[in-house]
Amino acid sequence: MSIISVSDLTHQYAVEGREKTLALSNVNLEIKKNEFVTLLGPSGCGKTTLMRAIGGLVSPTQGTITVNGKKVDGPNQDSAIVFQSFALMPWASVLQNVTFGLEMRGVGNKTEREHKAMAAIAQVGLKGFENKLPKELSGGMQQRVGLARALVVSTPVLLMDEPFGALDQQTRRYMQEELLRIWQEDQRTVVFVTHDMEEAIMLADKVVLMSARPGRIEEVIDVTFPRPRDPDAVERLPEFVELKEHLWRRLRQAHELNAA
Amino acid sequence: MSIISVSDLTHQYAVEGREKTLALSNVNLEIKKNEFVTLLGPSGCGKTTLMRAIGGLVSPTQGTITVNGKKVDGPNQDSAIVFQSFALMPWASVLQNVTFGLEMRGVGNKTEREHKAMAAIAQVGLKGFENKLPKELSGGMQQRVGLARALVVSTPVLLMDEPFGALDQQTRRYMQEELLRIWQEDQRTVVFVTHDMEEAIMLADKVVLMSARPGRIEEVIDVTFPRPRDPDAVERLPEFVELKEHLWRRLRQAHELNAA
Amino acid sequence: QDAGNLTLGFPGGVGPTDIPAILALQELEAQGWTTNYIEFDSPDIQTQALLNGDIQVASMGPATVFAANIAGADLRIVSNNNSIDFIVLAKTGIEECADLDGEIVAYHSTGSTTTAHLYRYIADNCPEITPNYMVLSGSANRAAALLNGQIAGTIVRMEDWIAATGGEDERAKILALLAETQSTLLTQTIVVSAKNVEAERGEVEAFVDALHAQFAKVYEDPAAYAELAAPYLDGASVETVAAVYGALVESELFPKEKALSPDQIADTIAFYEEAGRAEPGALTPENVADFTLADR
Amino acid sequence: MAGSISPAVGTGPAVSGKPIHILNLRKDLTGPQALVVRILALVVFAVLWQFAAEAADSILIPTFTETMEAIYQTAFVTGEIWPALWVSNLPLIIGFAVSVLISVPLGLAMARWKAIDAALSPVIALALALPIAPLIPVVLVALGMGMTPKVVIIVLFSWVFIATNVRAGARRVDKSLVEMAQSYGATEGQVWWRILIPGAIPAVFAGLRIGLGRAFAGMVIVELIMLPIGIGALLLDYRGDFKAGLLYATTILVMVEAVILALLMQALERRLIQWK
Amino acid sequence: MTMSSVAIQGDSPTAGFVRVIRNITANWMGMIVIALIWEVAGQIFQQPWLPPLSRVLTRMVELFTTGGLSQHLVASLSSLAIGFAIALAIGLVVGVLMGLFNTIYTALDVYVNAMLFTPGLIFAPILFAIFGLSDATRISVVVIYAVFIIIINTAAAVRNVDRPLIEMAASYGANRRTTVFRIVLPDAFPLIIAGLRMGAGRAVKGMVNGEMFIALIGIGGQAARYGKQFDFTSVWAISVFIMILAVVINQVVTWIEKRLTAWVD
Ligand SMILES: Nc1ncnc2c1ncn2[C@@H]1O[C@H](COP(=O)(O)OP(=O)(O)OP(=O)(O)O)[C@@H](O)[C@H]1O
Ligand SMILES: Nc1ncnc2c1ncn2[C@@H]1O[C@H](COP(=O)(O)OP(=O)(O)OP(=O)(O)O)[C@@H](O)[C@H]1O
Ligand SMILES: [Mg+2]
Ligand SMILES: [Mg+2]
Repeated sequence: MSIISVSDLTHQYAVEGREKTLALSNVNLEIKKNEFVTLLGPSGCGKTTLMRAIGGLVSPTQGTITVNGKKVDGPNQDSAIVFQSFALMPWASVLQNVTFGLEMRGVGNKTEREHKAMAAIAQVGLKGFENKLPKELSGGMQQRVGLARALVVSTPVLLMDEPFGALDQQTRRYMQEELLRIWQEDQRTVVFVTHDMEEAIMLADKVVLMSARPGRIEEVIDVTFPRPRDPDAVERLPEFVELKEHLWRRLRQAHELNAA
Repeated sequence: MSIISVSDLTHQYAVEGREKTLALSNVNLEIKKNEFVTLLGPSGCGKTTLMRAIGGLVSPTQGTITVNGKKVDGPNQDSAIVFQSFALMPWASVLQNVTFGLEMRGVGNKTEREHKAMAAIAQVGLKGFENKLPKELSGGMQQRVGLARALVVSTPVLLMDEPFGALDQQTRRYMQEELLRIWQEDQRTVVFVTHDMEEAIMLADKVVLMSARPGRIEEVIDVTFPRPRDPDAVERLPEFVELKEHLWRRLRQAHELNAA
Repeated sequence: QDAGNLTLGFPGGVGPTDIPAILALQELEAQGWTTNYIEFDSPDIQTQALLNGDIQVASMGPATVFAANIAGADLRIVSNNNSIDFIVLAKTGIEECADLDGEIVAYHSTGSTTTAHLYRYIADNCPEITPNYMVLSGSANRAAALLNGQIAGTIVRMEDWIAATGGEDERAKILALLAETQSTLLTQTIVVSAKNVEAERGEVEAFVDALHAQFAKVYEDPAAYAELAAPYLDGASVETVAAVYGALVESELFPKEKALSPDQIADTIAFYEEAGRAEPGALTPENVADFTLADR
Repeated sequence: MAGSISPAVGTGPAVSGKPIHILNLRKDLTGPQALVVRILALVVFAVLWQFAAEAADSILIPTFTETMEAIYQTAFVTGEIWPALWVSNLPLIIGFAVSVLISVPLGLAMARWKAIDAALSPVIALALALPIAPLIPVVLVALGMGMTPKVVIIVLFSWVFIATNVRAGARRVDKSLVEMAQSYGATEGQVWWRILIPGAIPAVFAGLRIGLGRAFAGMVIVELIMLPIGIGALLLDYRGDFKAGLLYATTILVMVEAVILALLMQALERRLIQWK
Repeated sequence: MTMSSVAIQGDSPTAGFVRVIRNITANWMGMIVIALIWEVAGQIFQQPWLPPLSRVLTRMVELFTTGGLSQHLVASLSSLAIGFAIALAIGLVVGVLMGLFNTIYTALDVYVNAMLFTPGLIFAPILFAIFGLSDATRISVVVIYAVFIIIINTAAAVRNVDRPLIEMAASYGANRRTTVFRIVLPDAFPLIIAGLRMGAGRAVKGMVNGEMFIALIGIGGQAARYGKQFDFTSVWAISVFIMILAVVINQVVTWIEKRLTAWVD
């Protein structure tokens, strides 16, 4: 009953005339419908690559990926991606950037789309910035525009690459709560890359731990705290602290820097 | 005896034909020589703007800034900046990007510079990636290249805009330790923007808390834990936990989302 | 008389020698014709316009007619427009042909008509010299270059020389009037396309008649004619134009006979054969000229 | 609190229709494949030319086969083309070099400083439209007959295209890179050498290619209008003698030379912008 | 209320006027300087080929009022407008196709460049053979002059579009067409405009040259005649007029560009 199934995935970047880089090696991963999975791993271990492969933006050197029962061989309408580099259209206002996804999927008419988009913009705390251009926003604000764009289209799968990386903790906490709420209401499957172990545990049904380059899956940890979760409460649970310590130890082992 | 002195700083972004944005309003700040100051505040509150003003990249609408006794009226040799958006030259290899700063300051000859740069690259954990191009690196790796470039030039002032934002916690912790070591050895003044409260406390002599737009300085908190600090130990101090709680509360008050 | 319809083509830049043709058109217009004239920048495009029937008659040099016919076109000279009006100019200090030895002498381009005439002049008068030839297109340009001291000698059309100097200038002088020595050669003729000539015979005949009526008027009173002509020559004063017509009439450069002389055509062909611009025997007076139109 | 996002209606499973292909820009065909495509294009062009010319049946328009034969003649039998090419190329090279030396810095300066851009942009517009051809007599009278007027006209023909493209390219260079360099104490010269020029390289090359094209056109036009030596003289003669085959053969050989130069430039460009 | 506070408020007509003047001096400084140098040099050197600007301008007015230049103007400008419109349509379509499809690019690249390198005049006989003595010939010369540079710049602009944005659009299910209209064209817009700018300049030249080198007609034909008569003042007068025309076109393009590209830093 997996909605995403990655089997035997290997990816090597081969830029013509340059040295090759093996980014992923033999990755196997099964993600069930409506599961919330977080990806954790050292910098440069291939998280973005794995994400992009699931989204169909990278055609892997080896192995297959199926999403929603279909083999992935290009970008598809089953997943929406929040990009690590934001990928905002510099010529379009915040509102236009957010409606873009809806438009591409042919959702409703213009007014409906704008209505939805306005709600999403407010949700990410950017009310009043609808008509600004990306260059007029701070880093964190840009990131939230990209977030709103992905949230507003209702794809079964949501792929998020460090979506809260540029946010302050307060905004981040608020966004986490929103995300969980949306996820629970709409029943979506979320793959979420993060560097923050607490975040990874707090949000996840499953934490996937990756090792340093070439990226492999080290361990998959089930997180069974009851839902809905209250972040402040969860943080104080002894199991939470224990899990965090465990991850910390594992990451330290997996870490390329310590290997060097 | 301040090395950086910001007085009465107000900045308004005025893009022709567009609405104006008041980013900073009446900011006053004194930073002493060799101090480690962290800037904390909600997304979009003007941290980057303040940083860029100190670095001379933004000429503020009002108020004056002096660095090292000289009035800032343009980019200057007293400060090195780590950019939130990395600002790597896409056509240059990692090594070339890192030597760039040294070259601009006319440090040593080519071999010396490369030698220094290689050391810095190793320091940020990118040994073996010297000849890669930025597009061949992951987000976190790119960020570390920008970091190495700033670390390797020995300016009295180091301005760092979320330098560890894209790093996993393990790498981040390692980089924090490195940064503290370098700072202590070389005696530099560091202004460090972060979203991570723990990081802000751990590193700082002084945490500067900013309020939401238009950015003002809410509170300046002295952090007096003895140095050298062992992050793992500091984290367990009751004063640390207390300080964190305090910041958390203040931030929540200052937060634009709650205001909305 | 039935009102006809006629378009005439010129090489670009109307000069005094072209005016009779324009005034002939005016004359026809006054009789109720619809007429028009177009200036072409290059002879090859003009030829094409003639072949396409965009224009019915054209004023062009025999060199173009010969070259086009050798290339397979079917053009016919039907009337003379003016005989050779070229002059050889030299800067002051050069007294005769032989003095040009080693000096800079400019001509249009290796294959052009004027160049052939210049070679002929030198071959006739001082075959032993080797001038330092350079290329400079445009008769008026060469006149200006000579006056500016950039070249020592050149060949130009008389009308350009007179337009530039009014006939005299202390910086240069006329070395030879080719009209005197090479007067049997044609330089500007009225041409039609053989393919279209039958359909337009009436128009062409009427035009040739009107043109020769204009020539007669020039000979009658060059000064009076200059006043008619001046408005068509942008910026030229009546005196200058009168001087040009005076010189042209004096040298009898406009044809006095309507009939086209087969000898003149034959001489002109021979001249180009000699100059290496046409295979001997490739051209005959009959396949470059139509005597039936003018010899009525 | 902000309103919630309700799921889109009617975008259920139906949305996952046909696969989407990512646009793959700049993935050039290479090797034999490219050759086949190019030759195919040439064949289509040649056939069209042949039929069109036969249909037009004009003494000024040669057929494709006539032209090819003429190329063979002028290049290998009479060899007429070579000395002419040589004579014409000297001013071309000098003129183009002068253009580059003027325009690349100018374009960069315009991209760098708003004031210069504002001051020069009308001048650029003027120069883009300045009709050079009618002014050739003016240039000749002013500068005489030697090499200078040719070089000047070639410069006049080409500089503005290089400047325009360099400006457009340098404006696309990430502003934060300039700031970065300045923050490291880069001098103005270093900002240019290390940031603006490398960043603008793709556009600079596009500009150089266009500029080279214009320089070629300038070379031919001066020769056609006023100083027919070299290629221009050949073209005038062939035109005057209605040797259409040779006329277009010469034209094509000039184009071939230009294309070869452009391809060499492209190869250099490829080496320089691997990072794209 | 003092003058300075009025200026800061920026609403009063005086302040608006001051701003306009300042804009004009800033934007036209280069031109004003050139004009002054020209005038002074013309007065000092008194060369026939460099008449002072004032004389040229006077002559220009003369040509239009008494010289009958205005009668040529309508015909010249309409062939320019039609020709440029056609060049624009062909140039953008072919350029975008070349930018998008690598096969088309490979097939046409060399030839389009070759055409750009060829002096437009060479095509005069061919165009004349096809269109004869009609306006179509002049229009086609304008097209030939302008179209290739537009094609080349458009193709280059499209090929350099930011890759992450294309991926983003694809991930939202944008099909090829939508991606082209919503991502590729906006991103390529600044460079395409640069091409149009150059194309417009070339079109004006095409108009002049077409009128000079086929049959002498329109304002180009007039310029050629004056050139042959060594009437440099008139040659300059017409050239200056054509340049003014081009600057006006350029200002229009700039105005459109500014409207549409506020997002460029
Ligand atoms: N376009 C590319 N070309 C060549 N190599 C690449 C490319 N993109 C990534 N790589 C390499 O692949 C490896 C994995 O990169 P990836 O971006 O997937 O890492 P990541 O886990 O997302 O890291 P981070 O947490 O820093 O974002 C890295 O070593 C990087 O150098
Ligand atoms: N170039 C610009 N033009 C107009 N407005 C701008 C510009 N840059 C920033 N702003 C505005 O100024 C305010 C402060 O921006 P700044 O980048 O300094 O915030 P920040 O504190 O660094 O935020 P973050 O933590 O998200 O990076 C924001 O509201 C933003 O919209
Ligand atoms: Mg990543
Ligand atoms: Mg910031």
